[in-house]
Amino acid sequence: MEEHITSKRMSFGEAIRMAISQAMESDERVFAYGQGINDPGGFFGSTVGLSDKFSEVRCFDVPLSEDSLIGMGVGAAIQGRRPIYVALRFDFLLLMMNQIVNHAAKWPLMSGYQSTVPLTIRCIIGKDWGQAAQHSGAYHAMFAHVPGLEVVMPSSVNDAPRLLLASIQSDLPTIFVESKPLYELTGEVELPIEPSPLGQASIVREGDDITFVAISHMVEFAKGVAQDLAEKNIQAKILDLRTLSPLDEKQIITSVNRTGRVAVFDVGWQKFGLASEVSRLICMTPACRLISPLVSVGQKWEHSPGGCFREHEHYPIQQQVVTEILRLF
Amino acid sequence: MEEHITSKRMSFGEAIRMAISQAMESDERVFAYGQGINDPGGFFGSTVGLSDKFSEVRCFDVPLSEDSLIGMGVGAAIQGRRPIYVALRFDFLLLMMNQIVNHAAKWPLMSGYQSTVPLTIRCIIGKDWGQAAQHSGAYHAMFAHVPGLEVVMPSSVNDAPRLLLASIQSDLPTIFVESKPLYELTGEVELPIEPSPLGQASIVREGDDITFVAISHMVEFAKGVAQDLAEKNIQAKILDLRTLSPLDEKQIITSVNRTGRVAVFDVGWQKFGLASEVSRLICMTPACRLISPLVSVGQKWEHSPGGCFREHEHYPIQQQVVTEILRLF
Amino acid sequence: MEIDTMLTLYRRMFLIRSVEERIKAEYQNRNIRMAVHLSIGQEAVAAGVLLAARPTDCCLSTHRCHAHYLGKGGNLQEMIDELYSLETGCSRGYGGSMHLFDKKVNMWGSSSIVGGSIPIAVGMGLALKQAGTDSLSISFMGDGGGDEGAFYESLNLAALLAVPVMFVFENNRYSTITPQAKRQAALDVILKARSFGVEGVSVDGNDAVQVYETCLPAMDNIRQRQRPFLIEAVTYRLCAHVGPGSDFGPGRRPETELEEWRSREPLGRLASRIIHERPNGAALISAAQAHVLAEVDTVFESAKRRFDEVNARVGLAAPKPPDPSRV
Amino acid sequence: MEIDTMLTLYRRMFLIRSVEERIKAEYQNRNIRMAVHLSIGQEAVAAGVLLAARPTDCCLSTHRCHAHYLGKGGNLQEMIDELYSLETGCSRGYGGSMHLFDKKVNMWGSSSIVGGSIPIAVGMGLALKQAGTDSLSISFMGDGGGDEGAFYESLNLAALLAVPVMFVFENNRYSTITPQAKRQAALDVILKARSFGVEGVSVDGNDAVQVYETCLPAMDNIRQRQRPFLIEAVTYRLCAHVGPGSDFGPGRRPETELEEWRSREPLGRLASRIIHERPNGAALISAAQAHVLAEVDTVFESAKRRFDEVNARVGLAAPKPPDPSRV
Ligand SMILES: Cc1ncc(C[n+]2csc(CCOP(=O)(O)OP(=O)(O)O)c2C)c(N)n1
Ligand SMILES: Cc1ncc(C[n+]2csc(CCOP(=O)(O)OP(=O)(O)O)c2C)c(N)n1
Ligand SMILES: [Mg+2]
Ligand SMILES: [Mg+2]
Repeated sequence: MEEHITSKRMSFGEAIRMAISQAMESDERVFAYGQGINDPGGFFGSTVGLSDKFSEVRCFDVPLSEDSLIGMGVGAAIQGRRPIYVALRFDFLLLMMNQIVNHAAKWPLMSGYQSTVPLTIRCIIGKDWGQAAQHSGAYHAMFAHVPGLEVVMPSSVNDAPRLLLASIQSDLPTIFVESKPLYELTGEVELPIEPSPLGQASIVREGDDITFVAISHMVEFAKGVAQDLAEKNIQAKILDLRTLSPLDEKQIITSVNRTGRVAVFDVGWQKFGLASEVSRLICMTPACRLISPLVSVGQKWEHSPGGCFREHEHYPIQQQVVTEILRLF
Repeated sequence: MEEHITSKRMSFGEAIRMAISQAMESDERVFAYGQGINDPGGFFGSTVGLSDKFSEVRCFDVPLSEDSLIGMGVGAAIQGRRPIYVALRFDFLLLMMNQIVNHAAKWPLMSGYQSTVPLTIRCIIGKDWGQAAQHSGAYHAMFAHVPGLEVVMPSSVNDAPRLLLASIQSDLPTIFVESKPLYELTGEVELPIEPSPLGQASIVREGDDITFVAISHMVEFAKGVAQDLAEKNIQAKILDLRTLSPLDEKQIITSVNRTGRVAVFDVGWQKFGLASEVSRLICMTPACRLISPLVSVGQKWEHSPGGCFREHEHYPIQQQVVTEILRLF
Repeated sequence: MEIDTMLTLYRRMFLIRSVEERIKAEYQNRNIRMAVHLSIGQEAVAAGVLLAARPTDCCLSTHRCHAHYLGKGGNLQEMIDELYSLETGCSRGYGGSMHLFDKKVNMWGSSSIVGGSIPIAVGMGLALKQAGTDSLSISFMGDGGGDEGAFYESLNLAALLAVPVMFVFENNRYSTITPQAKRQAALDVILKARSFGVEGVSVDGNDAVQVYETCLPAMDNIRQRQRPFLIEAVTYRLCAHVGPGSDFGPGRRPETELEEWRSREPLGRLASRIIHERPNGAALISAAQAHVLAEVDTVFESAKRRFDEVNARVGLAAPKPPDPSRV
Repeated sequence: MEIDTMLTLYRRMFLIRSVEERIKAEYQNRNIRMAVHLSIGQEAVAAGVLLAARPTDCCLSTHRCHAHYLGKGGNLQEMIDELYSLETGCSRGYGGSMHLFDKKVNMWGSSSIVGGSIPIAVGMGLALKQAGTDSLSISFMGDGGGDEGAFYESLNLAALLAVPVMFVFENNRYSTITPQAKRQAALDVILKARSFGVEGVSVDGNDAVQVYETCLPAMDNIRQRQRPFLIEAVTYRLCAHVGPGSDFGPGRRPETELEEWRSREPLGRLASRIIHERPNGAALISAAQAHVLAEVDTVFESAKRRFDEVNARVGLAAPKPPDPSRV
């Protein structure tokens, strides 16, 4: 069959579904499972129709047994299947930590690297209609701290399916972190979807005055800040990291070296987080000096509150960030 | 009854036991539980005799149900008890993440700060007779990333009981991380044990040329390195952080500001870890500049192997660290 | 059963129902800015269990906690304030609909992680026992909780450590739109509990009287013997899993179930019984209803007014409500 | 039972026993630098279950995995090399005693996290089924695994998804020094499994023939019906939980148990039976023993020599062995 590249406008959810569908078509070892995965709403559209197309053997609903569901995925992956678990909230991954960290991440090493664990876990973060402390957490930094895992955090409709395909094809267990606000977006997606290599940041905006290191939906936020700064003649370069582990250390350092200033736009907490890791790269690179202190944008040092007024104070506000950055100049 | 201060030489295990015993004596709400806690060996001596002294109601053996055992601790703590769970390996805390992070850490906020969770979880890390990847992990950075938790990591026989007492008395859930190598030590402990405030680093060695930021048994390692450097006329100041969360940011910054050079001695992995967090403090502090790149000492970016030859290559080696630091000068 | 008890049960159920119907009605104004999980159809469980409990007994719940909060006697104004994100809310505006907390009546909160509050309830019971009280701990869970290993660990812990805890397995037969039989290979939770050393009994969860009359001696027993017990209350959710809508239709719950369960809905059943057994039953019910409705009205109007006041200062735009089909 | 089958069972058990006795003997030289969990006394479980299995069936184990590795036919030299930390070890020197791996014989490793490998085994079974094979997955666990919620989640998943997995509940009645009854309020694991929809049977785990004869039809059944099954094998550990020592005495396991179980130890029992049933039984056994002992000797001498060679280069000091009383 002849394939020619076309492109199609679609929503974030459709793009994700397209990637899964393509992966399942081209590799019979791929299967997807998750609680309520075959709901007509289908995880914000991202799993709609998969069981009709590929049967309920390859896309099936499961009980609320998170720990064992991931263990099951590990076992299937060790035996050569390529499972995709759809977890909805990132907070639910805390129930799976034993299987993700003690097993999925360690099994290859424990077997003397004779075994692989091609398991992908999809989850969703982000402020979303008062979901409160247990349904809106962002724990990517905890997973990026662990060797043997990959952490992928797309920021756009075009990147997401490409990165998801790479995650599914990877022989390592991968945490694929989606974001609720991204599900509001639509974009042009090239078809068929080609996997995008993990560990490569992309330049979203060019600029010489300050480097913005951003992930997930904070890339959009960073764009807003950059636009405001441009009005004051400050040009920000925006790096969309796309993956946290592996991390594109080289692009970060190259850019910071050039701009001498840096702001980190994270979706999580700053302590022991992305701002810290970017700082380590800076501090460990000979002759990489900052002209002004690093700016760290993220969640307040607290769990996210349920009420909208408290929640409003919890997340960063564009105008405040702009003001803070302007002070550096 | 009149109390007068005396001091006594004891092992690390005895010091821990002494702190628990004193806490149980002075507060009937304190209880301890853990798998095999009443074994005559008593967790390297740290729980020996407690059930005899306080009855099996206050020091009891439990099933291998880690997740629920911590949930049980949370519930008892919410109701005003002060449970101490003894977990042995740090890796086992990965089974408890849902209760530690989603519940213990969040319950105070979710209740509008009307509820406290005075729960202490003791665990042990460290290279120890080929325990391999699932029994020697160090995950303190993952917990230090989470608001609402305290992470305490003593480095000495004298500090450990003091910090443990403070952890038990604290109204927040606390991860108290002991270390296997520390159990080889003995030291003088002042009695009765007074709680040592959390969040205060201690200066273990004075020096003007470089700041060593160290935790847990890496404080001993740092001392060895400092001694070697002293022979080359380089004087290292050693900060023993003692607690990772809260972190004594002020002392770190003050010292780095003065020495202009810094090495971090961690028991874990560097990415998104302590070296990263120390770097963030440096990068975010106006006019805090490093003369030479930060040195990061810790585990290789891999899980710890079971065989002794692989294990040997996994952990830092004093002479190599000395050489690396000498290159800065 | 005494008429007073029946009326109390009715009043509590009617309060729960009215509050939730009002939440449904107000939800479209987008000032209750959070996910709400309604218990409409399931009121008899909360009312029956908690009327049998003492005020000193301590309660924990799940994401679907409105009914339990109200059944336990939680402050209504503070609950509605919490739903309106106000600082005067029962969780000071930090918790929201899924984390209702009222220490004064020993409502100790809830977890929106399925199964999460079950072991915590065991710990509460342990604390009550250690403190020498004869209070018990009440753990509400859904049938989804029965999918989680933590539930079985908790049954074992409670039996092993002889903890006074009442497990309330509120079986509405679904986790979101997935029926119990698609998640559990074996459905008999009483058998499961027994195999872990916990006795239990299954009741019609839409019959408040039966729930109450089963709980009363069971709770006495827990207190006296310091042993856990499980009650399965079979019931049905008439609203959507989350939000004010409905989740019947192709690929979701079958419409036929709705019809069947609507006819067995608990308020109507108790009302019929009261009217049937008492000549002045209808009047008593009307009076109870009027009283409750007036209170609900006052409470909502107050919360809404204060929400507007606060938001006049803060100026948050009304966001789009979420996709009603998912949590 | 055929004499050949009995002899094969005996040979496998004797191999396991001899290897572990040799580990005990060599341990004091401190060149096996890792925690070892010996199965002395429990050999009949590994031998019986795995002789009934096919080479294509896939196996997972726990911290106590030597017997399962050998029972599955894992390479002996590579196992001992692994214990001596050599790169030629079955896990290339990364795994150690608790993580023995031999893909060639479908020994897929083990987890030293109690309960950790159970759901993984369900996943293996699912993969075998998805791939259209009629192989099954074999999950070894201790009675400690029965404390963990993950076990019950796994039972449910296996039953619900109709996964061909054989759960082997190797009940030596202790987790370290804590007896099962101090950890589990109810002890009947067959009842528990059944309440989750998994059939099972309990056997004398010190009788290799019984284990084998129970497994053979059970495994056929799993293959044909694509349904999980559980076998509880009641047995007893004669050595310490960890290391070469012993853990009997005050506060630990009672000495009387040791006496009782020593008399029921599986090798002697099978040997008596062979001798009793066959005139040349004694000679057959002697020959089998001699053969195994020679192999074990060769393998250890080779590993020890190569350990010394490597360490002559690396120069690691022999460390203090760990406190024998704890994991
Ligand atoms: C551990 C976990 N997994 C999944 C979810 C998502 N979720 C929220 S409520 C719910 C349904 C739970 O069903 P049940 O326990 O029966 O309670 P019900 O909604 O029927 O009252 C699910 C799956 C969750 N909150 N926590
Ligand atoms: C989750 C977990 N909790 C605790 C431990 C510590 N530990 C190691 S082996 C063991 C005993 C397990 O008993 P069992 O499962 O019956 O196996 P056995 O040792 O009897 O073969 C314990 C408690 C562990 N490894 N993992
Ligand atoms: Mg339900
Ligand atoms: Mg055992």
